[in-house]
Amino acid sequence: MEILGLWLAGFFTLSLFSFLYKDNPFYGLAEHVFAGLSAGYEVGLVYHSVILQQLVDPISQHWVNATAGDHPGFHIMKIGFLLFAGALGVLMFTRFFPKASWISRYPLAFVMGNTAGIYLMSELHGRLIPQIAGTFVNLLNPLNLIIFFGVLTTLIYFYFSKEHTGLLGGTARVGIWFIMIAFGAHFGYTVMGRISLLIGQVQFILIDWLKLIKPG
Amino acid sequence: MRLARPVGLLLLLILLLIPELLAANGASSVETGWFRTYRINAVIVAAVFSAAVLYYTQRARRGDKLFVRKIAGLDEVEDAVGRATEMGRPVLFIPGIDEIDKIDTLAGLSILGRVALITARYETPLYVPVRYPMVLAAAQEVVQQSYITEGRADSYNQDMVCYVAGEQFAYTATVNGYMMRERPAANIMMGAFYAESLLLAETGNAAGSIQIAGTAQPEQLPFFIAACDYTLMGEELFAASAYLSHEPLMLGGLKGQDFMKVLIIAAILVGTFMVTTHLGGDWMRSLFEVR
Amino acid sequence: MKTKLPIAIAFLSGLAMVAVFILNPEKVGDMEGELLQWTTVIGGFTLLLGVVSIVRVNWRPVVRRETGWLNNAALILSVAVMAIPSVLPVSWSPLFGTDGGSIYDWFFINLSAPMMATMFAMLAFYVASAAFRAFRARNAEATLLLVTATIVMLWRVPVGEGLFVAINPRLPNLINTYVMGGVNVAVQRGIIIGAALGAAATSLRIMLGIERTYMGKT
Amino acid sequence: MGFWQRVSQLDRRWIYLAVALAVIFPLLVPMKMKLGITPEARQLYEAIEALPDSSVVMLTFDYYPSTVAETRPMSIAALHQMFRKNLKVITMTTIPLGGPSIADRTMREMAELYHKTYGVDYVNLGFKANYTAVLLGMGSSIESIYPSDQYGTPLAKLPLMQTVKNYDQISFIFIVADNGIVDNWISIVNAQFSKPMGAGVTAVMAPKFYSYVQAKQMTGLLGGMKGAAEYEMLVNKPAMALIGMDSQSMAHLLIIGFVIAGNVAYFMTRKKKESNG
Repeated sequence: MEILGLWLAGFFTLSLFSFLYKDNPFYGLAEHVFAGLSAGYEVGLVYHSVILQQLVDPISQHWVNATAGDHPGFHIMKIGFLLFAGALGVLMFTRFFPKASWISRYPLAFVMGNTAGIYLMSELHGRLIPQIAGTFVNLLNPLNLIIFFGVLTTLIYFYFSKEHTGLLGGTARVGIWFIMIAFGAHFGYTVMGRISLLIGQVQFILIDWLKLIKPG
Repeated sequence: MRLARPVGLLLLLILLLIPELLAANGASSVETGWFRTYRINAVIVAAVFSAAVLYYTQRARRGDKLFVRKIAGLDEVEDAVGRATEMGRPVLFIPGIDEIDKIDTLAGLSILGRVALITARYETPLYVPVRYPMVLAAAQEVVQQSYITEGRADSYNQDMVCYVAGEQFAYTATVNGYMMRERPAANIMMGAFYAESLLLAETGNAAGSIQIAGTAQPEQLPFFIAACDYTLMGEELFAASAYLSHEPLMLGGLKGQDFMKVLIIAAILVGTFMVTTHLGGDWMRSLFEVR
Repeated sequence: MKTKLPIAIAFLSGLAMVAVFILNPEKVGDMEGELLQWTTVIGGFTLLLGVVSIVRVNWRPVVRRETGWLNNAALILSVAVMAIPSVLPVSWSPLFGTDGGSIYDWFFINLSAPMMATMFAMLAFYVASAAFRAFRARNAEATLLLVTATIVMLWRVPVGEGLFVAINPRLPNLINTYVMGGVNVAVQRGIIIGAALGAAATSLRIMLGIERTYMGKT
Repeated sequence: MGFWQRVSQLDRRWIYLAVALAVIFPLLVPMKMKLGITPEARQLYEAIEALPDSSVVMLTFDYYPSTVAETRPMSIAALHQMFRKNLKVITMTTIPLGGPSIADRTMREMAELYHKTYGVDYVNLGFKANYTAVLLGMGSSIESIYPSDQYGTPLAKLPLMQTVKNYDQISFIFIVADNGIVDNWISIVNAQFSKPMGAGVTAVMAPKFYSYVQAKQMTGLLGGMKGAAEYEMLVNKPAMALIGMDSQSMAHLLIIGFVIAGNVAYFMTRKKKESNG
């Protein structure tokens, strides 16, 4: 089984790499198998971590507690909530029937509204405010000076209400310079990790699979 | 007018909260009341921001002209779809690869709504591969509505939007295969992207497609900039839907953002001055403490 | 019913999250966790839509024997071998379920994992070709991009680091402090501040029903 | 078409081929380029060297199979040092899929090499969901979080676990991770239980964590394949990462070469266009 696994891994690795030359039947097969496995992977993951862990198990747990007479009202209420959530989930299945598919907008609207509500506060609270406070720096230090001007000019670059001309245009232009330096640095920095991963895959082919090189 | 009630309710709620919060502030370190008073700073920021957005939306409703500068890239969306029509090739739209509970995805979906209007008008084939089932449901709804709005309900086909694979790189492998086989004339990628950004963008470039990308993930922007024709950076992604809609009402949010930006710049100038001169810098920082 | 009610639901469920943010959990309980759990559960059910979508899209070519139908058949088969054993109870056989030693785990370790690693590794090639094509000194902006990228790439490998140390022993440290810790941090911060505002504005538009492409109004 | 124009429009597949060769060639013919050791790596090495004989250390496998190229060599090099120094090793993972298999395979291979006995010299706890609860809970009792080990054996039956009840009996925590879990190790375990710890992380993550070392919240740091190679040199067991470093240098130089060639071609062809037009 281990040998079979190794050869399958090797075969599919090469098939995916072959895409670099051009699209070909091997890549087509690998791509479809990969997508299928990953959809199946989601099924296992969601079944265990969502349907069982978040719905079935809590319901049965609350049921046990309720029948044991430990605050039955509370546990029955919890079961009610969970069943309601499950029912909202089931409403998504109306999408299978074109005539009734508009009903799925209810759970969808719930999720979207929820997301919007979370982000409205969490973006301002968790990201905006701390980042502003982080920019209150002592300017008598070259590093802080860079941060100060970098943040201000980047912000000005994103100002939409005025055409970028005159002083505003000049500052926005400095902003785009800052942005380009940062992006270049990030690009160059990421190259290392990407190459390492390629080295890892080549080592897998040459050392683990084909045993062409002995390590050490 | 339809907005007035929910908006009023929201404002009322926030306004009612403020005195309550102020009164309780500083009472003790352990919260015993109904509110997390230590979050007063976030509530105030949210209230000011909401008020600014509503003010500008109201002005737009009254018919005031709100100026918004050109956003490079967005003007190209229509041209790109037009080019696809001439070439008889499809348009590929990727609403990011994150779940629907990521705000970037919602921004991507609303841009999809505008793009689908254009493809419906020109009868250009549209293909939207998605990575999460919930995004699938929402994207199908969005595209279908756009086709109905343009009076082309019969050209809409449910499989224009399809679920591809749950795993990040399995998704990428499939979409890359599609790009090389079908050679879409335009790839529009709007939403949350991660390590796969460059895999998608380079393949699209090799396939000869016009590429317009937008993401708020700062780490992925350098790769989109290197491989795409136009890139929307950060905030521009969220501005895109409003900008593309040509609806003055939608611009209210954008103006509200700019209003906040002016306040933020002012706060940074004041805060930095106070820290540098040691005149109440710590106090200023404490105002922005979050828990 | 079809449009107004969803908008009301979106507004109320959004408002609930805003309220939870301000309310003291000691008093109201973990409402946040409760609502998030609902979202997770809805998402769990929705997976069936995804599976039906992927199977339907691939089923058609198989039935009609379109070119490449074998690939589509392989995809459907792959879904089945991974999904079916994973939902059967472990008590029937250790091959079921998702634990170590299961069929699910075997396919993940031997097929999915190496394929993920391969796709990830392909980035190395794409990084090279993107750098070659895009890093041309067309104007001031592009030049800054290409010069910093090159310097940082050199700094990250022993040869380049040695070169920098030969010029000035403090040079590698200066790059880390001022480029990575200075310019990079500043720009990320500027982008994050803007993006946070944009995200909050989008949230507001959705909650208020100004943005509702997804529920029947563009 | 002139030479420079041809260079300027080089088919991307030549670039791919060159990258592949730049990576493969040094693997076949090692060049053994010199490698400096960063103070952060040395600090980590020395912290573990300074532990008394038979101390208990924890080694985590917090990484997915897709980043093993950078992370697994770190685990192996660390195990060389730990087993050679006769330290007792407890391992665990916060990664549900792949994590347990990698931990199991790596531990078995290394234990065989140093003739170590399972349960006495090392224990593999495996994976438990909800990492915040896991990291916090092990502070009071490891057994409450992990009633049994990766293989289903109750902890009560493992000799090593008779002396180790919680973080108090663990001298050092060595985290190897490819994700943000390192933040939680620091904010929960270092901050609340003041355990000394060091980490090996991927290259992309590394710059963020330098600040933790400077703030003394972390004793030492390994960044990416280069960090792994440094550690292999420190424990004097050259292996995969060190072999890979030649390829790494070659690939970087190659990409830089392409960028330069691209720019020369760009200016040559532009000049030509200008003089023609």
